[in-house]
Amino acid sequence: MDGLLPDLEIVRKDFPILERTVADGRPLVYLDSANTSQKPQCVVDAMVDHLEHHNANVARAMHTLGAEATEAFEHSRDVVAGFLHARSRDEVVFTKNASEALNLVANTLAWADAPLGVGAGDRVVITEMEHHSNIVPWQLLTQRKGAELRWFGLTDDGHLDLSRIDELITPNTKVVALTWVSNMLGTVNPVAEIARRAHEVGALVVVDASQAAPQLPIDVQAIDADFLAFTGHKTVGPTGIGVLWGRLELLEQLPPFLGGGEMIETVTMETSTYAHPPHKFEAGTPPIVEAVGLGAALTYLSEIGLDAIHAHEQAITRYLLDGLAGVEGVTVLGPAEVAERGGAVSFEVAGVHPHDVAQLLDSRGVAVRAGHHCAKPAHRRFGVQSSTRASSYLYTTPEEIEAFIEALQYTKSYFKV
Amino acid sequence: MDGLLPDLEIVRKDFPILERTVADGRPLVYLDSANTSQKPQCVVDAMVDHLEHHNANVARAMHTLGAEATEAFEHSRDVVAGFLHARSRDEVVFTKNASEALNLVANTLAWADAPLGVGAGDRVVITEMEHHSNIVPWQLLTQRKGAELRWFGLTDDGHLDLSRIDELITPNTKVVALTWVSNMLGTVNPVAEIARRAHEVGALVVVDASQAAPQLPIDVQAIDADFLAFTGHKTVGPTGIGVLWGRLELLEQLPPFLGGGEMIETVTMETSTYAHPPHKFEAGTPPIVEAVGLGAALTYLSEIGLDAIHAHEQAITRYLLDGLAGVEGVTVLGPAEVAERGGAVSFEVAGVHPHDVAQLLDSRGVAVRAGHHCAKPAHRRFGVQSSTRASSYLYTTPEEIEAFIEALQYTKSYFKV
Amino acid sequence: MTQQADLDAMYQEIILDHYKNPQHKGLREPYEAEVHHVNPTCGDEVTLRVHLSADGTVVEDVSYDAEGCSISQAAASVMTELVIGRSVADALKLHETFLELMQGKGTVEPDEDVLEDGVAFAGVAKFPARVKCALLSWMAWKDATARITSQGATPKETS
Amino acid sequence: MTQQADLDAMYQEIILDHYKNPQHKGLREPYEAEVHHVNPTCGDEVTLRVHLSADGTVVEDVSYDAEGCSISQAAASVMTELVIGRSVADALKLHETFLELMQGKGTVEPDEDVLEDGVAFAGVAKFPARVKCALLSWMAWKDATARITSQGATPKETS
Ligand SMILES: Cc1ncc(COP(=O)(O)O)c(C=O)c1O
Ligand SMILES: Cc1ncc(COP(=O)(O)O)c(C=O)c1O
Repeated sequence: MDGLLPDLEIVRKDFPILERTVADGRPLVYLDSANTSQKPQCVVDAMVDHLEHHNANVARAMHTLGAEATEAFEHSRDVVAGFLHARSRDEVVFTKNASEALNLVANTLAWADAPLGVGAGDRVVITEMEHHSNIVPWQLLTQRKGAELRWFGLTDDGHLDLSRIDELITPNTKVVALTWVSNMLGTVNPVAEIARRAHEVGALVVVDASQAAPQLPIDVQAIDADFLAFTGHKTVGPTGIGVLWGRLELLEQLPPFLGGGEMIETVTMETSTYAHPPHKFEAGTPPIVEAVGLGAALTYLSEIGLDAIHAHEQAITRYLLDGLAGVEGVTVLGPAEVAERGGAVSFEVAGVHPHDVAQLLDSRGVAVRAGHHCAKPAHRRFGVQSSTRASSYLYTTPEEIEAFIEALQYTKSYFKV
Repeated sequence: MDGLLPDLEIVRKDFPILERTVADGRPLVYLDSANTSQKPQCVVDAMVDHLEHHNANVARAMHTLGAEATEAFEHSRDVVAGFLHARSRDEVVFTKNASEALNLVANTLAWADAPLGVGAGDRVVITEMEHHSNIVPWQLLTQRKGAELRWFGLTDDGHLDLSRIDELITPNTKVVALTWVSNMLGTVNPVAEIARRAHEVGALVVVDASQAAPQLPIDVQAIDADFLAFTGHKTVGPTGIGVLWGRLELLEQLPPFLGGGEMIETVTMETSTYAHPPHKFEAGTPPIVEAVGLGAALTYLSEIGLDAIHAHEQAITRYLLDGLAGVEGVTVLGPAEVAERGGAVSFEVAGVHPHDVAQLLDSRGVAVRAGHHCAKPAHRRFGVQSSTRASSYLYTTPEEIEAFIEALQYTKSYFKV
Repeated sequence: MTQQADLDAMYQEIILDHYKNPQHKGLREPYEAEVHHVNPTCGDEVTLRVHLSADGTVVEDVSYDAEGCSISQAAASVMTELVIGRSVADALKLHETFLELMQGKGTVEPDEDVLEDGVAFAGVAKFPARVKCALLSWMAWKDATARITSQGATPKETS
Repeated sequence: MTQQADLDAMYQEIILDHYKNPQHKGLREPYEAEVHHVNPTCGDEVTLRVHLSADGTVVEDVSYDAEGCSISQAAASVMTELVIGRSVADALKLHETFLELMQGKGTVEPDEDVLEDGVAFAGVAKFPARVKCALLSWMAWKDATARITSQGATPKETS
């Protein structure tokens, strides 16, 4: 099969969990990577080494362990900056996940003074395919500040409906927040083009790269975003860490988010002054061992190469879509063309509820997600309440796709549809 | 020595990092546990086992790995609820650290409606010995909402000055936020007594238990707090996780903090409804492997016994205070009586700056903290800009205290004071 | 037991029958309370109406509109069969018994004389992620009933 | 090198001398800019004033009040010795040279003809946590100087 990672079997050996068996001894077929990815040994080892040999608090500790921990932590910031092609390492803020990163932007825009602050009469534009984590923060912001929330609708084939972009992105638009790759439909959005239009009216562009970071090369300068968020656990890193990248001059201007240790310059009982970005937005002890893990994870992905990973995802996704096309009663939601999509494929099976599909697949060792995938509005748009989603990653093999399709046929026979 | 953990040598073997050497082969003497604690093997192993065998996203995944991960994650919530003697597991919210937990309360009180919300004319009371993480959130809240910030001063021997409590805690006081144990002075505060006074005027009581949780048995019902925060990395758990405990009826009434996946009930593009606590406050993928580590950590501490750990801390701290008393030119900040304090001891050395003290101690393998320990106001209160802090924990031995005192003598001779 | 056997124990014929032919489905009048419950994780939803006797002691009718998996749909169907026509007190006791069965992780032996078709859900108890599905409509029923008895609500009819 | 040797290389006699007898310390007039810099981690602080010649090309005076460790105190003292009386352009070049030395992790060989007593800080470069200490007053000086040259500020005297 063209496009597969050349050393796929070696890559798989890097992921200890793939040797697990489930469901009466069947090998695990993990097709839930858009939900969370599995971790290579090098990430686990980096975390263990840190905990067993270098653990200390960072920035504030001047002893040997403190210096080692600080160096490891800040090294990961460099790795992230490189991964995103950021202008400066100071543009990289560590958060607990992508959701916090997006909320950080929405919250500081609630408290910011003009011209950044969002207030009555201002507009925030999102899209109907956003993950709840890129919807609810903007609902809270606009509701609390008396601003207006609008959104791009979707075309029947799962793309953003850009036909009314001029009505949507207006001079009073302060923020355009959108996902780069949809976690439900798989759609890859034209973020650079939308950023260009948003900047014409002076709006800030917030890109949710939670699904893009694992599978596409990212260059924040090339897409000309103002803020970009992603999450560690989907890029073969640990939970407990996410990243907000922001243009430095914006991070400088925004008010603080959480207050506390490490984000200050000086504190009196009456008032405080704040450190410069990124520390200004990192109150309290940061996710240290998680940053170490994330640094190892992004280094691992970069060594394999994001282009190679993307090609692999495309090949596997094409195979998956072809396989699904051969199963009667299956309807795929989202773009039919693999070139326009990422590696998450949501579908319906006529007559069997997604829960039951997932349950039956699980009994065959195949792990998929069933439900609304934190994208209720996108499901509603396509007239469904929930769906089943199979999502591959760099460790997914064609044989696993075959096992999945076979299990799907079995599911249909089990439920006699 | 009375009070030491009976199996101290065995306990030490649980902590792999204690076998490390630093500074030209000297054994590590880690006296920076109030900054962050070291991790026992069982915590590292629990995390590794999770990452290598059970890693999946929680709540939303219905496959085998998802069920295992969810069970492990929610089991840790039970462990925390037990550790705190909470009425219900639903009162336990996982955050990224103690700082986020405290900010969560301050932020939701900014957006809450009456009667919970804090607005113009309301008062928030804190203390002069707070960590910055329990000062800055309240400064931001009161500044943003036009409320008033007041604080308990400190007596010369490092206690809260309660003499003017009636002037401080007034009918317009909405929140009293204070630390249970000071991270700088070591002082143990009468939280139950202050909670009683605060409740007489209807104020909410927020307890920062970041330094209490590692070394005192905690019973949120006995002290009658409304909210209590602590942080995983100081209780032999990993970074990236903290806990906010809150009374269920309060958590029910507060508006959401961060918006996103998992904290919703239903989402439309226009508006959303929210899940019940604790999920309402846990937007996005939670710190899963971190919760697993924290569960193992608190189980470990509980098995040794918080009473035994407290006794150990008292014995070691007494020995440390005695040792310091024998070094000329050393002034200890905070209570002289060990019964009134926790295991963090800050001090000055006449003629040598804390930075230089820490540097010299480090060259002897002794890790202490130097600086303002995120408690600038408390330092200012005692007329110092910074101090050196030695803080022990359940793995600290009397011999380590001796090594520390010896290194301190060496420091003085090095700087010829 | 193998997981395959567990699976077959969950997807009993009775459950699949109720799934394909749900009883008492559709929203009816009169009713004194209507509630809408959601399983936030998967999105399963139920809108459910309860009609009690004038003195509030007997479950006269339970009607519902639900979207969800086989387990949640079958549970709604079986639940209505069990509670309609029963005294509120008995129905609440039935709910308790069903709850115990569901939370027993497969260790509770169900009594067919009491739970009737409800015994078919015994197998669900081994799948923690699915217990919520089986309980969704029961919770909705209990909630609606509590609203009526606490508020002394009078029957509603659309005008 | 052993860490002990590294330590001795950092705490040179010259540094300890400057620490105990800081040069040019105390706030003086006239000055065109005063800045206050803090090391957020440890709390070390410096208040620093710069007085340039009327045409803004020569560093006439630098005065300061500082609280901090031996390294930060000695650095302030050495810095003033180096820049006072020099052209702004030369002083900025010196700052660059010192910065390179500090960020070189111990690999940069300092030139005593250029840095004078500043060479004593070569040993600090091996202690990343202390580099900030050595740079605090230099950063403050650069900041204050930039404020004057960018704003064309005129001398201030307290009335
Ligand atoms: C008393 C106290 N409160 C709050 C904190 C903040 O904890 P964290 O940095 O984990 O948020 C700390 C520790 O740094 C502390 O000692
Ligand atoms: C597109 C998208 N945005 C945001 C998120 C939120 O990420 P996290 O749950 O790590 O905050 C996810 C994943 O859950 C996602 O797929």
